[in-house]
Amino acid sequence: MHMEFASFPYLSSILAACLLGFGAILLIPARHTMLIRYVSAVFSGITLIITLYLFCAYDKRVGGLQFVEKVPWIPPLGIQYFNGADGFSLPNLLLTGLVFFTGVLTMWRMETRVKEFFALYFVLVTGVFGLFMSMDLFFLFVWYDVSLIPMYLLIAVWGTTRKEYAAMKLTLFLLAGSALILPATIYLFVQSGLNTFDIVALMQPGTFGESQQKFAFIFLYLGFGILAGVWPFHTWSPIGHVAAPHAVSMVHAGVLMKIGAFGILRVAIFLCPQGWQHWSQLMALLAAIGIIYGALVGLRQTDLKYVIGYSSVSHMGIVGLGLSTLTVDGLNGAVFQMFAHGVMTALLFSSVGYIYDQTHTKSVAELGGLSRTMPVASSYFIVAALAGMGVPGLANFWAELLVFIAAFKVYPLRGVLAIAALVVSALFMLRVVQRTFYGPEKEKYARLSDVPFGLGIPRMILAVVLLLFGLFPSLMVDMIETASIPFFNGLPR
Amino acid sequence: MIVPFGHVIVLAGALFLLGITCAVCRRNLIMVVLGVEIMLNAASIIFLAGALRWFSMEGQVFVVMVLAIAATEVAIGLALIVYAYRRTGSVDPINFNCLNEQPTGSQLAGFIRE
Amino acid sequence: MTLHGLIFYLLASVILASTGMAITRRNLVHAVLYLVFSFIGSALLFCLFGAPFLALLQVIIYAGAIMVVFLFIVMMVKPDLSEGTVLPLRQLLPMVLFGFMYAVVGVLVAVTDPAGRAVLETAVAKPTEFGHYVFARHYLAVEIISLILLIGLMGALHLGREKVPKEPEEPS
Amino acid sequence: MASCWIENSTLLTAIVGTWAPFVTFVLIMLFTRHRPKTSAGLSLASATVSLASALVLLGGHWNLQRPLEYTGRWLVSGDIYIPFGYLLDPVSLLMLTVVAIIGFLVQFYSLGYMAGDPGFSRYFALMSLFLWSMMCLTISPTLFQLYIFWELVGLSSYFLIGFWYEKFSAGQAGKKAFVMTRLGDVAMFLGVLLILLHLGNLNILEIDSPKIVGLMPPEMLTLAALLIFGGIIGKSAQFPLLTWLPDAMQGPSPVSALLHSSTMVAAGVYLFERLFPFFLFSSTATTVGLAIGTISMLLASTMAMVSRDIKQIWAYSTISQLGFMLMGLDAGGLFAGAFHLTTHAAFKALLFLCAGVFIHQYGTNDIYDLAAKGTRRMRVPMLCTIIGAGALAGLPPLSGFFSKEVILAKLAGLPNPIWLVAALLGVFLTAYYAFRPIFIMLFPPSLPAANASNAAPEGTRHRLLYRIMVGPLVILAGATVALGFLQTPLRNFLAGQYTGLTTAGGAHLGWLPYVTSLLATGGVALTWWEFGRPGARQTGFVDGIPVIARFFAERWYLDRLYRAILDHAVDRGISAVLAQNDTRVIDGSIDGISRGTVLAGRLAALINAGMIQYRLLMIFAATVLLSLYFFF
Repeated sequence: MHMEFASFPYLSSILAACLLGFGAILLIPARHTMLIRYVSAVFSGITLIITLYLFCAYDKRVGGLQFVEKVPWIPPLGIQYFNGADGFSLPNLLLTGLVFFTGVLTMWRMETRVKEFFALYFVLVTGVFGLFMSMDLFFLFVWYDVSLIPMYLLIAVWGTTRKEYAAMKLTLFLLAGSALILPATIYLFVQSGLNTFDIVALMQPGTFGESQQKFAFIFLYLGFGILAGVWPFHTWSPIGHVAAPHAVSMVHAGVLMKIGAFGILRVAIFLCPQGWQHWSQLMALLAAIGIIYGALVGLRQTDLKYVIGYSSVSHMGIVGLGLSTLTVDGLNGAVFQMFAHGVMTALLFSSVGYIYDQTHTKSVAELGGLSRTMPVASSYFIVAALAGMGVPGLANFWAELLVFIAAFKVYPLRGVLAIAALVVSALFMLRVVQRTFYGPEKEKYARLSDVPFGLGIPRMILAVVLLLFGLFPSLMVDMIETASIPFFNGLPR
Repeated sequence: MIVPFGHVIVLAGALFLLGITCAVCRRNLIMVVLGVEIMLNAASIIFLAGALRWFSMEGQVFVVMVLAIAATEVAIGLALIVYAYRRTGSVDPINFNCLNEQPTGSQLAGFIRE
Repeated sequence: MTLHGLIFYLLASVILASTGMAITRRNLVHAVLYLVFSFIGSALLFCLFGAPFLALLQVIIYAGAIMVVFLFIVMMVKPDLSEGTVLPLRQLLPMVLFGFMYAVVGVLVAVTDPAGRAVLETAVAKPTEFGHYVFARHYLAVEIISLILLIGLMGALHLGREKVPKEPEEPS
Repeated sequence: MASCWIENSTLLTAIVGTWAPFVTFVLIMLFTRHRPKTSAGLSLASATVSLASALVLLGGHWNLQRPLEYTGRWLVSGDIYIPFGYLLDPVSLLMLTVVAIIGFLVQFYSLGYMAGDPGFSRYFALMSLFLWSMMCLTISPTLFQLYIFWELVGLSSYFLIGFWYEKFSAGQAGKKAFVMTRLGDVAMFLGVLLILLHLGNLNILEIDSPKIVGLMPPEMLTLAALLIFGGIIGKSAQFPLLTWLPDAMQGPSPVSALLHSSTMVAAGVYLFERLFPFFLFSSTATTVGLAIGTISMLLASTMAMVSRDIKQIWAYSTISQLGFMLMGLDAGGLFAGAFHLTTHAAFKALLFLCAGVFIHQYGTNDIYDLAAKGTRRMRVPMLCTIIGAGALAGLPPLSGFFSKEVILAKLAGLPNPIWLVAALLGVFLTAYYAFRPIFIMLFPPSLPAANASNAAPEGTRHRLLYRIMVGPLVILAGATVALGFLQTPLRNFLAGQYTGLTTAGGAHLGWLPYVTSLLATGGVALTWWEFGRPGARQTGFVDGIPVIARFFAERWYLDRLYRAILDHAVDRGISAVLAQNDTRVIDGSIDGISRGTVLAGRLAALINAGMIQYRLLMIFAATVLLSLYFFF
């Protein structure tokens, strides 16, 4: 029984902040809604600050796992409370912090069951944070399920369109995913013979034979892939996006889908690299189909949130394509895309949230001419839409660029198809922008007010982040490289 | 020198079969309990024959217990029947299925069409 | 065939016949009376198998007490005697199917089991010996049985209370 | 770069000149949205800085021997290295100067044109954004950087076309422009990736060097060249992606002058100049380019012959002239293309700005309406229009004549005479359509009441705005006249580019200038006969055949075709099918699975019907089966 702390337990303090916030919200009587909001904002702000600090404090020259915390929990089963951050998880932690904080601010004006909402929201985010920092397979799985359950309640209680159906569908899909992951996890645990769930120990080359890796990989890929919106298991996500309240949509599209991709990376690819090589053709195929498919279906949608939902399917396809290329660039691009897409969709949903609160509709056909009434809200949406189209100067461009280069090298045909989808994605994003914000001002929306400064803060943060990483992509890519290059060098050739 | 042990087994088995037929087929709760009694009786017979076959008293001890169990079972079972009869006025077991949410045929058809 | 054998087959046919009659009677009183015959027959069989004490118990408890309780209940609930078919087909058919399988298995086991070929010898367990045996070796079981009887008593008392729940009648 | 960029005066100038507009953009968007005057001041100041730095760079490197290149690390990922930097050589310096000059003039002009518009600040912010991205595009040392800014100019074009977003058609036009150029950009991106795959980096100087022939198999090189040419087609509105440009005229006139005639659409031609040796390595690519340039030139000319919208006429002429430049370049004349680009930038900006003055004054785009309202009384803009149209038509003393001449000489040097014939036909048509609006406006059938008040703008403020607008016109008109005589110095200046390259010199045919000027004059004369002479019916010969006129006016039905493809094949075809697939097949099957699960549960529940006897029977059956299992 020995514990290992590299330094102050920053990672645990993130979780602690979430749980303290949760506890504090539970203790406040439900009628003090304003107090609850402030408490939520403060605690989520703390997590954002810590993640930001970690992102900056990570020593890129040393690389590897840093801020390690290791406490044995159930020694007979080799289960440890083992947290660590590396170049793959830090962008995602930062993303979670950003989306968490901005999500709280986005829901500032929500009035129904405020206390319960924020309490569940904190539980949800705790699970997400835990998953991104956990280096123990068992804990990873537990965090995965912790983040799924509140989702059901959040959608079913606070949602809008067909919420019960969407909530049930989402939960069933994700539980199906976890039903695939759990056996694979146990299989790996048993087959390794090391009696440990420690990912670092399990990922040593030679732990698993090739056939074992192939077997386990496909389970893990499909299980996490459902969460990552891999075609054809994506249909839960647009419906879920539409039904969920705005902040939950933000977390849902911004972070939760990343959990899937991150799980593929952290568990499936780390533990079964040979399985990865074996199945990469399939991954690339599904990803390429998803990219085109999502864009084309998005073209037909008439609900703002559905449009974003399908664009998410398309963009997550890019992540999948990057992961499938078996190259450093592909991994860099994929992780960068996770981050960029998370920020981008959060911004989109946040803007749509404001628009919906004002106009009480999400139908593209009913909206129109909003640029005149609410120029600031519109411009945030437009910035995010541009990022979604892969316009240079915003973070998504670089991620897509890296992925496309890598894909084009490895899978020329699928790469070309995926790149061609850029046209379609531009078409449908611009179509939405055109119909919603341009055109003559509509009478019924003439008296709506624009975003006040305070409510604009979350969107401003997200837009600035997009622009920052768009202008200085190496801030992010250098970080990811500290993890991706050693990972590749460690692979058996 | 009575009979081969196998013949007793056949007898007890036949009795048991009759008992279970009674318990399963008769649409009357009292007859169901009656069937159970018959089955217990069959068990007693085979116990006793076994005791004789292996010259061991254990079988006989078991028969005592079977008797006791049968008595208890009858007491509670019949009390239950009386209770049920008071509530519903019937002793037909088909009427005691209100825990089962049995869909009707039309509900099922509607579900399939959905 | 010895005399004992003859007695056995006689008793067996009486038991089976009266039980068969009992389970097919529409009138419950008749059924119970036939069953009394069956139980008395098995009490005699117990005697034949050398357990006079148990035969007595059988007569007193089974044929005497339990069957009388049945009769009481039959009188109390005044069951509807026109219950339709005595043995409805939808229950009887699967029963016959499995019963047949059961019979086949049973006969095969009885025939093939070498233990079944051993012929039973006559012997008697005197009540005194039996009592000694029970209380020396199985006192715990006796206690447990008494507890069970107690519980049965309490259960029957509880169920038999006059208080009828006030909820609306279940649809029947 | 970081080591000594501040000490290197050239680099410092370049950085300051290119990034000043970006700083302006950010400042305006963040702080001065509600202070239009400050915004305009900032924007104009940054344009001045850019202009000064461009001129300094051009002057300082007039005798440049070899290209100056400065790069710094922007992004490194795996084996992808993306630098950011500056490449200064004659081609880029010339383009930089053109961009800076026209950008400055147009911004100055916009002070008058856009005065009082609610989106004044936004306008200048977007103009600065455009200027920044265009200048960075111009001096890109790598294809990556070029591609990035290529996209960004497309973005600013999108915003500026849809500047008056409340007009639904403006937004539509912006979308159309963006998507159509995106189509070309995707092709270009693929071409860039193809080069990257073989070369390992995207340094323009390396792509242009002969060693690429050794690194890329010939068919790959052709493919890459064709794909990149696809980007040029999109950006320069060549056939078959030419229909977005006329629609782009929905934007404000200065925007049309700056983006959609002189600089942004010329970026395609510029890219060709940039990769000139690379394209010459593949004869297939140059032939295809020649064909596309020719087709676009003729097609756009026919469209311009029947249009009634003054801005659209100039837009079609832009397409046609860009096609002409591409012809010259594909024929192997770097100077030919670059020179025509420069002169074209001047006279086309002039034409658009003049059109802007008319539109601003009379509020209509229709040439017949303009004529009826009395444009001929606005003397200076009318004169400038005539000068610009003369240059466009290639009338002798004006710059257009000289630059066309160079291209024609190159085309004459080609073995196949068909290109030259097509080009000469183009010259004739150009002269015809260029002077058609002129004569219509000069000689309206009936003038409104003489001395109508709108002849001369009234009020001091109005007069001030008018003067602000007229100022750049005069400068551009001067440039249009003068540029033709700068042919030799420019040729010497550009001779420093691609020194290793030997191209077939254009044949010096003594008769060519005469034929050209004759054709141009003939075109003008025909126009005069149809529109200008007293008593003319003012209908062109094309209008006489309604079928053809309609065909031209409908843009050869290209737009209809694209619309139909988009609507029927994509929107109602593939997308609808896929959306149906999503809801019916995928969702349906999953809903079916869940329903099946519930149904199975119900069916299983049927066995446990709740009747005690069935349970008993089940127990008995299970026991029997178990005994069967155990004993046998």
